[in-house]
Amino acid sequence: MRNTRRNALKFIGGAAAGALLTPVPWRLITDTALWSENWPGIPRPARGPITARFTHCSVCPAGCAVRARCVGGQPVSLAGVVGHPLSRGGLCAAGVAAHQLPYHPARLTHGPVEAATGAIARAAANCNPDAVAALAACNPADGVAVLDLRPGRTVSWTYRRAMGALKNGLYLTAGGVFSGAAVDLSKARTVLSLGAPLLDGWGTPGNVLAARAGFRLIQAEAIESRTASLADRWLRIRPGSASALASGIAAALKKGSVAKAAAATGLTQQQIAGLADELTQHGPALVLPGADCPEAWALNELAGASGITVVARQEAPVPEAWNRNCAPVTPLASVADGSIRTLIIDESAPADYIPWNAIRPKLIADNPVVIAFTSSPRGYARHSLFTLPTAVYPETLEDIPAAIDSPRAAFRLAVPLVAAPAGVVNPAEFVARAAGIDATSALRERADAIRQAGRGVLITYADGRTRPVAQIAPDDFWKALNEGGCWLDTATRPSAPPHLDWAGIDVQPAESRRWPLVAVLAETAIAAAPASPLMTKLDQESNLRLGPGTAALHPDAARQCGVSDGGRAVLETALGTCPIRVVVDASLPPGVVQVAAAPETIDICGAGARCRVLSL
Amino acid sequence: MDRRFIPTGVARCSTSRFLMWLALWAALLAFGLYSAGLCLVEGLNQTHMNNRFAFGLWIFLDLTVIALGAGAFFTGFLLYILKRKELRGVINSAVVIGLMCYGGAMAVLGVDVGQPLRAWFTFWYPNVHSMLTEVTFCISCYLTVLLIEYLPIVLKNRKLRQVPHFLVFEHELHNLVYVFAGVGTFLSFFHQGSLGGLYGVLRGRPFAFREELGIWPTTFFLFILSAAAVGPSFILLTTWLVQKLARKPLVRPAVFESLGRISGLLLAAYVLLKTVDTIVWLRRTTPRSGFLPAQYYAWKPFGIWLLFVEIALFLVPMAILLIPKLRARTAWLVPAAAMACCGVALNRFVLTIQTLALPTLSFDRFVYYLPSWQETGTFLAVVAAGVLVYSISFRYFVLFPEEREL
Amino acid sequence: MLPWNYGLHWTLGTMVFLGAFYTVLVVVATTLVSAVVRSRRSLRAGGADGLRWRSDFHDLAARDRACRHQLTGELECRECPNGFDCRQCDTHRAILEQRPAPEPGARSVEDFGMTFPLDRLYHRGHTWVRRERNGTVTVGLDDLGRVLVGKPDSVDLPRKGHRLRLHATAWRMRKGRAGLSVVSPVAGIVVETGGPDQPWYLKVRPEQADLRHLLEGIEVRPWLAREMERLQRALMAAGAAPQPVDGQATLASLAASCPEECREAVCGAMFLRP
Amino acid sequence: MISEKKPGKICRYGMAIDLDKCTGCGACMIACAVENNVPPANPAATDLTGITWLRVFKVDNGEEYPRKESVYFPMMCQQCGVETPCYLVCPQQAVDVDPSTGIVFQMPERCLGCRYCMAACPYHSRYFNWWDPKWPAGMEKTLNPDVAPRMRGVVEKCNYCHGRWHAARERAAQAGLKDIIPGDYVPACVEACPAGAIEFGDLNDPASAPAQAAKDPNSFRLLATLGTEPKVYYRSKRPWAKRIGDPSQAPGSKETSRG
Repeated sequence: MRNTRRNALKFIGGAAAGALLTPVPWRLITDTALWSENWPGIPRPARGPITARFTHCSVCPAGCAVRARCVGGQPVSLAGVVGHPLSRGGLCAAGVAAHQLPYHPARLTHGPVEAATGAIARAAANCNPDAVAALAACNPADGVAVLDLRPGRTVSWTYRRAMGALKNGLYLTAGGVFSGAAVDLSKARTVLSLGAPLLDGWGTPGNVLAARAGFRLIQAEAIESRTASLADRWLRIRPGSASALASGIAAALKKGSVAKAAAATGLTQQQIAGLADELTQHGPALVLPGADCPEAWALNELAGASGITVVARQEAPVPEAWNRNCAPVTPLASVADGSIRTLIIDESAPADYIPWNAIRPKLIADNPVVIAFTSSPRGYARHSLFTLPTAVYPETLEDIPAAIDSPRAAFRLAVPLVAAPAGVVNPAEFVARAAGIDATSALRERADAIRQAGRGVLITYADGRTRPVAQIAPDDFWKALNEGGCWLDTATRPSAPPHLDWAGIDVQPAESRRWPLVAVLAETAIAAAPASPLMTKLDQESNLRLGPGTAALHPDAARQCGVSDGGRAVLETALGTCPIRVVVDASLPPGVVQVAAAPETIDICGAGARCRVLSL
Repeated sequence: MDRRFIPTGVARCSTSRFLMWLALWAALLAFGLYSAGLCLVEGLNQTHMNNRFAFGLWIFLDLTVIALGAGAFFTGFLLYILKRKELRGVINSAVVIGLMCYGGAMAVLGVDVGQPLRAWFTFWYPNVHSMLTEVTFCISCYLTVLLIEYLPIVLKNRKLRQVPHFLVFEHELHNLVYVFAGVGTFLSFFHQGSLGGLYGVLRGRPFAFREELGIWPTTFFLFILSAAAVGPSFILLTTWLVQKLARKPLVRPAVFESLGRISGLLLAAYVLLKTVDTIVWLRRTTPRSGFLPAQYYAWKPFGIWLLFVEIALFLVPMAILLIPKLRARTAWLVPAAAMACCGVALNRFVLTIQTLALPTLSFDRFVYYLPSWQETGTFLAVVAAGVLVYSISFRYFVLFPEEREL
Repeated sequence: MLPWNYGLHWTLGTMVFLGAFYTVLVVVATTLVSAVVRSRRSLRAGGADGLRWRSDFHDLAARDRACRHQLTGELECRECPNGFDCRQCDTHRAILEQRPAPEPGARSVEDFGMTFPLDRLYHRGHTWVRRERNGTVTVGLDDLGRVLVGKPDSVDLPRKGHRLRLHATAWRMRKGRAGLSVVSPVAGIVVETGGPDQPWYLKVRPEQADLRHLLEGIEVRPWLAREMERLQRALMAAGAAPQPVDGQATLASLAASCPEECREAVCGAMFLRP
Repeated sequence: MISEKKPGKICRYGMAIDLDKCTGCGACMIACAVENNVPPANPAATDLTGITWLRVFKVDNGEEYPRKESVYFPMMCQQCGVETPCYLVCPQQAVDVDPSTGIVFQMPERCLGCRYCMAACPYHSRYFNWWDPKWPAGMEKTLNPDVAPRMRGVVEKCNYCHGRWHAARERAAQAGLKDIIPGDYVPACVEACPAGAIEFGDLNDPASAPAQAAKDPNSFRLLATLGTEPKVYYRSKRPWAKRIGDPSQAPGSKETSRG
């Protein structure tokens, strides 16, 4: 057969037709599906041996026990440790996704950063702590201070020792009127919360929920917060009138007049008197003040809760040596204004954010040196001269003291599950070296001290056993703590906390034409902690929470301010302004703007601050 | 200069005017293609659709143009199967319109799906329970048939037919057009029906859910009927429009007359059945699913008025088209046809958009939806493409065989 | 729907559905294929010419399709239903029987400056046919055609022995940019070819002696008158200067007024070959 | 894809959710996203274009203070057992119901993205990938290897953590068992809920929490009147909350607040 073009075409045609009768083309077609499955840019999850590791969540002071599911050593999901005596297997939303914190796009990772210029600081170039130490120790005439946001840690002791070693070094804490004490929810029958987010991240969430069935919850709050909506009774008071209510109740307990409080809170005198009666009659009672009325802790004493639901708690044992020559714990408030030249703020372990306007006056007026240890640019990094990036959970190795709702002292470690990136600074080491003391093995020393004291029990998570510490060898104790264990102090007979004398001052929310609205902070529980990017599920992709930088308004208020749902606006208070995105929420009272708590917002609106919303 | 391509014995506007007209629509088409391209490259985030409004302007467009395009299959059915010879005057035009509508719908569907490259999966893993499978199969087949039916019209062009192969092929194809008309009717019937079924089967959306007759919900049959009723009206409307634009008669008045009458009769049948269906739906189907009819119209702007407007948009044209005196007068006939078309459009709108807007859960909220400019652009692209195809066909092919005699 | 794809549930529904779908596909495909096959066959059988003539004839304006007997006034008004092929036309036969025998005398028709000898038959595509003794026929271009075209630049004549079909293209000519083709008035075998230099173009051995479909005798003059009108319309449609239609206009003047660029259109119209 | 070899027992997995326990903390939503490799929201995403297989709503009784009451309402795919709407409408069998577990699940790699299933779902519990999935640099290291991330333009939804089901089956197989070890298979949300408000189990097992809930007069199902037999039971002692599942409430004369 001659090979003409015609024949060639015939052959090709025949071949094509024949091929259709074989599986080949059909198989190929289905396989193109496989290609479209692996769309470009879609990451392939890494595989590897699956292991379970234990640690403690250090995203907030609760320090819940965590079981991490690791693939090839990399944690891919976190869960609570079932049956844990403190956290009861609970883990909050922020904690569940905390293993993603190291990859937060906003995280600070490299080099000490000079906020002023954004350039690498001359003095602190390539993380040389000695250099910054020299800077910190300069001119001993002026004060050097460490502000510790989460006191009671071993790191805190290092700071105290360092400040003790330094000439007029100060160890500062947020302090507040109520420290060195704990709350025993399990004993409470009636809980009066003055705006405290009791069911929204207060204390140890798992523990609170476990005790929830045992007490009647009365929530006195201006807005229907998550806690208010879940409380047995919600008292809607005027925004910012919590402390007025507190003093009203105090007056009622002392059989005084509650007229002023009634006027301030918008409740009837009977209601306030009724509250006082409930506290005394359906005891044991517990009064939980919100952020805006700390002095109300004193009500517990008046209500006879002291020593029952509010008890003194001694700290976990520390090495004898540490107590010698260590700086005393000084509440920030009690420091003289303009007395600190160099302030070191340890923000590496997130805790309640202290508004900058409470700190700034304590510093000397002209160019103070503020060094912030943090992983987030949102917090004090905005105010500091030097910002030193720190490791974040779960990269850090540190201990977490017992939370406020644990009457027993505890010692547990947040162990590193992943390696910290190069260039991060360990605050304790930094300060220690600055002060010329050695604190490299402080945690181990403390563990040994606890072991020597011989009190309490050790709970190991892998096998769920509980053993008296006395029976455990120091090395095993340390090992157990690192592999997922928790030391719990023995339950001592509850003793009364230090006496607080009642200094209830009625903060009358002054009506003002300039500031028509009252700012109420929301989502305070996870305010300071830089949350995982996945938290968008809660605030952006659903309306469960107020997202960062958002503020909710009643439709009428929004109309008056000339802003609309989803619109951009500016929140202005006497202290300053910050940009917000408006959410219109019919369930809010008209006079209130509910602001998502974040360093930026906390800085400008404190407790019940008057404010206004300006549309852009 | 393009005179030698224009059919003999008919006058067309000057080439320059024609090009200006084309340029106008080509510009619109270009814009539309850009929007569509954005949606394909960037993804459907370019639209204002969302998880609640999973379907939007595009699906509404599809259902509407396909209902209007039904004129193609139904005229073919009347002419070739039922031998209504007077319709020979519009059949070519009807085929082109059908082609435009179905082609446009197909193209928009291609943009509307999230993974167009997997469109063929439907042929590969067909789920015969799904109305959408039926839709996909029918629309793809019928589009092929329409292309085949369009072929003779093209080949009959004065220049093309000088190629003997074209000439002969056209002739042979035209001899077999009955087969295609038959197949097309079959396919299109099912396609219209399955489009109706598309929403009628949504048990989870009681506003759209309808009782089943056999294996199909009633909307299946109502859609066929309404499409068949409105198709002729749309042909009538377009023919009238083209006459106005061309400033000369293209078909004998008898054609209008006959199209109008057919439309009127079918509308009457449709109104009757639709009424029955609506009553059954409100009194039986809805209560069974635990909903209250009142809920459907509790949401502004979709008040009960929408229902009445829909009814009116079918009743009034029906009346006009059934009264010979009125039907005979263009001033009545054309508006009636237009109303019928609006009626079917509104009917499709209600079934697509209102269904999705209505909440089903007690804590749902009513969701608003306005198409983005990309969506609108894609929509306009279909319109522009349609006008272009039709204009070119009208200029160079014989869409109205009777034109020369008039 | 075929094997080799995983996860497909085969149900009765699937079979029925796909069955229907594939039946449709098969029907469509077979119809298409048969159309192709049939058109190839009819191409081979030269059906193209017939179709071409039919569509061209169909494209003629109604008045141009007028029956020859309408031209002579023997009929009130009649459109030719047979594409100018009167051989099967009963009306034609009937009228011819009544028609009086042509009185001798007039040898030719002279009008508009053209001469149409009556010893031959005329086709409406402006060719003439003359019966020869030897049974062949001679085919040529009539005066109107000649004047319109003038002297063609080139002529493409069929080969000797080529089989001409009635109403197919007999030969092609080029004049300037205009390509013209002439409709064959008869069917038969080409035995000899002439050209523009001779008075005739082709000698053909006709397939059948019956040439009744060609115009003759008394029909020529009225037809010619009609053709002049047609020519004027064609010229006007082609955008030539309008001519005074007072019968005084000579063909020459008309032809001269035909712009070069529209010669093809005009000649095409007159030769019934657009 | 349906698993090749079936376990012996035929299960009907379901959930029992106690609305009185739920505090709306959102841990379940986060755990769900972590478990199933759902990416963080695109900056332009809203609550209508986001992907939350499990979403907690805040529902109130429409009253004013002081009579106002609210509950938090976790919503996931209700796993319809009969006439499963999404399964019936999918044109290319990208939705499937596993007969051995009763779980309705999506095959994203086969999904065309026509969103017909979303129109069909009365619970709006199906989510479309409007954007390409994007994780911040490095975060892809935290992806769960048991679940394949989805691509843009496909629909996805809760499948009771099917990856965990597979893993549990593997473990059972390794232990030489035919059926999953009881309690070994629990969806992420159930595991994460600090209040223990969500319980999971096999409806065919009368002892399981959902089976109990099915008998509880205080429990209800969403839109049960549609006759699609959803397998998620909600429970509340509040009379008004029990009516949440009743569609005749749907006109929502009470406009719900955020959530």
